[in-house]
Amino acid sequence: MAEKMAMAKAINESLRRALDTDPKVLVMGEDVGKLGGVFRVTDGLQKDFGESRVIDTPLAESGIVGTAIGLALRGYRPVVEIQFDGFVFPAYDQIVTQLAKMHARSLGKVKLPVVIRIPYGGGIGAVEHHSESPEALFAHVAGLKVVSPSNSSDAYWMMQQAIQSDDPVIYFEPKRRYWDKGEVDPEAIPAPLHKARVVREGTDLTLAAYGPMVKLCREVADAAAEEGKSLEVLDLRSVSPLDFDAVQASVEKTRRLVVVHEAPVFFGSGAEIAARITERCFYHLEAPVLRVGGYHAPYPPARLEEEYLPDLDRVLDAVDRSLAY
Amino acid sequence: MAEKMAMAKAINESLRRALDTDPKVLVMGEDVGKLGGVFRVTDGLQKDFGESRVIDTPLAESGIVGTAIGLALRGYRPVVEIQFDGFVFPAYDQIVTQLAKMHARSLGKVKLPVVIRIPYGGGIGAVEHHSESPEALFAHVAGLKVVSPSNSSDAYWMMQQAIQSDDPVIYFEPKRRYWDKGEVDPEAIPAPLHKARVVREGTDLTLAAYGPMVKLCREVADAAAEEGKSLEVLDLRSVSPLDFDAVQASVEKTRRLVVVHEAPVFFGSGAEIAARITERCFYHLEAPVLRVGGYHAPYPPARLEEEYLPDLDRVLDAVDRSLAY
Amino acid sequence: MTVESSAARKPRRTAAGKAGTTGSKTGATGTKRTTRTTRSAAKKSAEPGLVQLLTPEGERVENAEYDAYVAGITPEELRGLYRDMVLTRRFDAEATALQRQGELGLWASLLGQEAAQIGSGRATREDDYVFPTYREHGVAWCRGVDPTNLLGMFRGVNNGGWDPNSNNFHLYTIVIGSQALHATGYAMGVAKDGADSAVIAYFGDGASSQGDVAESFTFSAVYNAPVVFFCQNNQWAISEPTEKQTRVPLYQRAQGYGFPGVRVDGNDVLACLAVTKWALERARRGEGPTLVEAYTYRMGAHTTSDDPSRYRGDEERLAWEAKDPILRLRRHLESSGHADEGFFAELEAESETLGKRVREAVRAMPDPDHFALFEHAYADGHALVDEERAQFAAYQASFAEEGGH
Amino acid sequence: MTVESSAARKPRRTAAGKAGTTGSKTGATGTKRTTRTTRSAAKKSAEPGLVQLLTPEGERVENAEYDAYVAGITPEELRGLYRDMVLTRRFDAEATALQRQGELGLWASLLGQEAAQIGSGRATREDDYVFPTYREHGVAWCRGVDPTNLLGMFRGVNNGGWDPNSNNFHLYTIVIGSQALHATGYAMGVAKDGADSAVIAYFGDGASSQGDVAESFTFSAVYNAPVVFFCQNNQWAISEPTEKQTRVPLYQRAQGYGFPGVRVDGNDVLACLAVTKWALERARRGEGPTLVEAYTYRMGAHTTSDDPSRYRGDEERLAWEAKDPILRLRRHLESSGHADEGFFAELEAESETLGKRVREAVRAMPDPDHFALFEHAYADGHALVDEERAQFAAYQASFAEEGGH
Ligand SMILES: Cc1ncc(C[n+]2csc(CCOP(=O)(O)OP(=O)(O)O)c2C)c(N)n1
Ligand SMILES: Cc1ncc(C[n+]2csc(CCOP(=O)(O)OP(=O)(O)O)c2C)c(N)n1
Ligand SMILES: [Mg+2]
Ligand SMILES: [Mg+2]
Repeated sequence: MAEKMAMAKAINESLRRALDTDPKVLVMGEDVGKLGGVFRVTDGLQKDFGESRVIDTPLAESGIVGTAIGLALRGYRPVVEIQFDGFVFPAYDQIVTQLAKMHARSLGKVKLPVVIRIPYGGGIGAVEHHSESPEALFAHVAGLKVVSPSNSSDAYWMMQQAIQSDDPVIYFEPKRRYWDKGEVDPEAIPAPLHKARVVREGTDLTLAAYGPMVKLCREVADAAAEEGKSLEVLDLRSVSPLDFDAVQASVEKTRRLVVVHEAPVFFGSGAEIAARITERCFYHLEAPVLRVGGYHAPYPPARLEEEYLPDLDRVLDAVDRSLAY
Repeated sequence: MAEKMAMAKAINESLRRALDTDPKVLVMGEDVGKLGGVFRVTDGLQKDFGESRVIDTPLAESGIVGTAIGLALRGYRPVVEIQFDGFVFPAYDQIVTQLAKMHARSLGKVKLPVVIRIPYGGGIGAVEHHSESPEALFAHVAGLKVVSPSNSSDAYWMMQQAIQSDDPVIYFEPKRRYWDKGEVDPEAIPAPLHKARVVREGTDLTLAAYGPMVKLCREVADAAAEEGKSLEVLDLRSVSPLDFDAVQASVEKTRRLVVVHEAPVFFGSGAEIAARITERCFYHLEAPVLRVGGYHAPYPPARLEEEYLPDLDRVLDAVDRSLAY
Repeated sequence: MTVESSAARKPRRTAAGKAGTTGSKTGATGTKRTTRTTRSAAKKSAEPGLVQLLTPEGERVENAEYDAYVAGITPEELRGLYRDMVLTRRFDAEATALQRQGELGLWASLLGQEAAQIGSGRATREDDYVFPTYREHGVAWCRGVDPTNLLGMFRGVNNGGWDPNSNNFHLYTIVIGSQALHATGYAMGVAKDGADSAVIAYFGDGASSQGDVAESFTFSAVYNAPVVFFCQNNQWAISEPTEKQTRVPLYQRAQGYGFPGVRVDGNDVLACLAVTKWALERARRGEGPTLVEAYTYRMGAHTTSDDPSRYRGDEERLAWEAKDPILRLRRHLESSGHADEGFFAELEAESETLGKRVREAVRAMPDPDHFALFEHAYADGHALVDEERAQFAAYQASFAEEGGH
Repeated sequence: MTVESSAARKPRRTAAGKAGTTGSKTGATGTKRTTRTTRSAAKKSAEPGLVQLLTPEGERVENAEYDAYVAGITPEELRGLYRDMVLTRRFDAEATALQRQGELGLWASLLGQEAAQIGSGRATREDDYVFPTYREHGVAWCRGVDPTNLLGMFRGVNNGGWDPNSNNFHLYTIVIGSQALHATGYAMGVAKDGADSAVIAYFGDGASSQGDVAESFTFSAVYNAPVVFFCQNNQWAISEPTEKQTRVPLYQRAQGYGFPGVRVDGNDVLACLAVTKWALERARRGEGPTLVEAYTYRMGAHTTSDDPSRYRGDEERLAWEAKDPILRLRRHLESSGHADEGFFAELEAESETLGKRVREAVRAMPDPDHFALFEHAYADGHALVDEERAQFAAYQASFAEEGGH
């Protein structure tokens, strides 16, 4: 039953399945209908499920998330698309003060099963606001769950699970991996949504990443292997909650950890992972947890993004620095 | 010349001085005029400087920050008040995508000397959205500077410096300290805006804090002293940039660090400090950097905030845990 | 109920001073203008925007458009409206007193806005859904929410103490304007379901400036959502008069979005009832959103933390007291003979009972369990919350062991 | 320049099909409606909302309100407008071609919107300030911004390649609607300075839904700021027709905020010039904001990444081609004898030169220095940036040392 498909297609198929099986599922956002989204992730869905299930919205992100909340209050399960990472901020108030807090505010009486899809990250040579990685700004906010798949199969299954979740889920799609193909088996039994996965075993050092950086870390591990270094690669999959147990288990074995993400290092996921893993593994670590990520500067114009984004060399450099301790 | 005054009054005096000396300085926000702000921080300013310098705005935070940006483009230096921490989010888009990035976007041609004052933090028994500590959500964003005074003198001088800064500054006011009195000398030579200060010397462990938690940390140090423990207390003063050099210097001496803030620990300032200081002081640290802060839950109703907020016992507990390594 | 409305051209209005003006002087010159208006009150067309069915003196005036919506109202129902307003005011006063006594951390009084809230609240049907701000105690009353439940958040024991779905009355929302979008989304859902329920969103004059409210106008118009935007223009957003939010009357905002806006005398419970019914029925019929601006007055402070003497004078308040919503209906009940002394006396007693019940309920309200901190952050759980809960438990337990602190 | 406008009641309009309708069918039925309108074009009052001074056939029509604003226009100025539009279109086409050749990462074409942009842009005074979206290449041209500067961000070498204060032309803004607030704030500053400059903010039909745009209406009205909101309704926000943003014509939005809104034929450069001048002069006179809706059409794709065939048919485009802004003025210049073949030929040559210059300039545009990453994050520096810059330098240097990579 498994089929090879691009990540964008895997998400499309997952949305299709959800629309098909649960009449309460809605897809909404700018250009998600006739156009099928600027990345075609919702391609064909409006044609097949109609305008009342797959909704082209006015150009107003706060309005999109705010009305999605209202629809969820009415019993719907909206899957909202934010067109690009940099355009989520007009909706930030609704996400942080309403979506994240209504379950607690109502002492559990109200559930808001809203999924917010955000194509994120750089590497596609885009103009400003189209390449950012704002996941830390959501992970810090209690009440939200934050996930990011790294491959087609996870993209498919994590979307199923996000839609089924009774909590709001911010679903970050690594847009530069949209066209990467991978197996999707719609009859598989998926791993739990918030568990990390060891995607490559190793003994000398752990690389932890999620979303777009997992592929890079695998390449780094390959390159390092050629130099005789055995790196373990963890696909974290979920940023909130973070699967610290998995990281701890790996670090207790390898004694070294490098965290890689596209987002700026300062106050990024790597900080939280480093802080907590250092606490948990204080006597195991042979080196401080190192972080590779974006610099403390606005995401640069496309012709500079190669310098800004973690790449093979920069991660290898961090690996070397760690191993040098 | 020095005078004892409450922190709210110190900020008021600082704003007054800025309005007085620089005709380009404006004060704007909801209720800042006739009412003088809900905390009276802008008390009397409209009366003395007129409605065109001290501006009651419509009830729309994005509009307030967005027009402040426009005013700054015209050469003004607006000091914007957000009425409470929880109400900054409607302005978040303007702050993150415009205010923070315009200097870089314009390759330095455009400067936006806008100060955003945010009374923040809990401990005043308020209703929802009136007690939050969102500083991490600003520190992660390049282009912004983030500071928080802990006492009247700093409140006065850091406001002067924030207004003089050509970068946007998010100025977090620890509202529960508004009524605490301290010396303010308007003729002093202030410390640099982004430098931490050792407010109590010690040898056994460093407590690092800013804003409302500095006072608590001093009390902790007093209590610990009674038990024979010598704690150094650092007032970080600035969250972005963070004065890592100062923390490092202290930790190289004490070999132990506990970071205290009201904001949730997860993805909070403590994570960044722990990660970087562990990297810088890997061989000095006798214990992992520990963090004391809010839990990963929406800020609770007032009758629970004592459990939520770091207090003497919780910090002492962390101190003990650190010393036990 | 249209008998009283025959004397159509007598001077009878002191209430509607500001209706139809540009709003640019709202507040400051309240008294003077009221006086002027009283003198020229016979010229009904001078205030074309304001819908009024009861004068401040309690006289019923005809209104071709809206009479139908209260045509069948019985004396009993009229007394019911009166009772609602009186009990709501009593509850509100009790809450204010409880705040002074330290039992509540804060209270946001609805004093003066009883007619706007009871009129609109009673216009809703059980299956309609209401999205309030933080001041809709009267609407909550109409929806059958136990008033003591409203006090939890002001006491600081919770952030919302009722199940929104029990009475189709959403939680109080503090972030100004955000609920307008929730209401719109909910209404979109109602339409999708093919139901003929309607949704009503409350917000204030200040809130009208928020982008979220504008976006809710856009979304509701584009999707033709069955929602009524009920704006209580109580003249003030904390210390700012309405002229800081708009230079034209707020009800006019709607037409630029393609749906009707109406200004109703917010101190006239009958008019509020009629206009809201009309708007809700439009929604049910699939005619989409309506904006109702209830022109009223916040007679008290913004909240118990506020000191209005810093920004407004007593004259304004006095002028509005003459238009008191409760007094007005009382006069009407008395002059029409629809209520007797017995009714008023009984209601007085009922008020006292309510006050006592509220007082006792608040005092008996337990503090939340400490572990409530971790209870509802997530519906499906979160590993970090579990971890922190466990740490918290161990920490708490350490005191018990030590026996200290 | 009012001589042509004597034949006032001849059928002459194919352009204004949708003006004055509710906007609820915008787009889908473009051709049909145009046909219908052509037939009934003599009934001028059928499109009360649309200001037009030049018919699609290039005939000058009278307009009592706006003629005055172009009354003194000389043949030379008219040729100037034509030249502006032609060169802008040429530049735009060159940029599109450069994107196809891989020299630019993206291009947002203004094809079809030349009249809206040149008309409004030429209405501004040197001391006025302009806040564009990302598509105002024609306005940039009018402001004297070298067109090659516009290409930097689309090539990916910068995020804004000019000094906004050199030409009072702000940087392109990508986050939809946010610049409307900047313009409003800037205008508030102008008023504070007592200057008589005006400010103009550009945005699209899609942008009209953003809360920020609504808030800019509120702020500008309340402070009576000298700002003109110039909305180019080009019928589409990427794939969404205007009916997804509003159910009434957008210019009507303004009245709900208390200032005038006007719909102008956005393919008529004269009308755009006149209406914008009028609005800017209102602003200068202290009469506050105005909303101008330029009713036009995005003839190309949203950007070079877009494929409009997925969401709209060719007929619509064909219908709008008949209203082409450049063709229209050419007809007028020809029929009025204000331009001869020599002029057109010379302009053709100038176009080619411009194209060549742009091509060469882009190809020669250097990539930014790697350290530019750290250069402008802050005006006053930031310790962490310094630290990261130093680390980056060391890291870069390590390759040089190794001689590798
Ligand atoms: C987004 C946001 N900004 C600011 C506040 C602080 N605040 C609370 S009530 C209020 C005034 C509200 O005025 P209005 O909308 O007229 O409602 P009213 O209080 O008069 O009923 C303000 C500014 C808030 N709660 N939310
Ligand atoms: C806040 C935000 N949301 C979404 C986008 C993505 N986006 C870019 S252009 C566009 C459509 C804009 O339409 P309109 O305002 O009509 O301007 P036009 O492109 O037609 O000139 C969208 C949705 C954006 N740039 N900013
Ligand atoms: Mg109000
Ligand atoms: Mg458009």
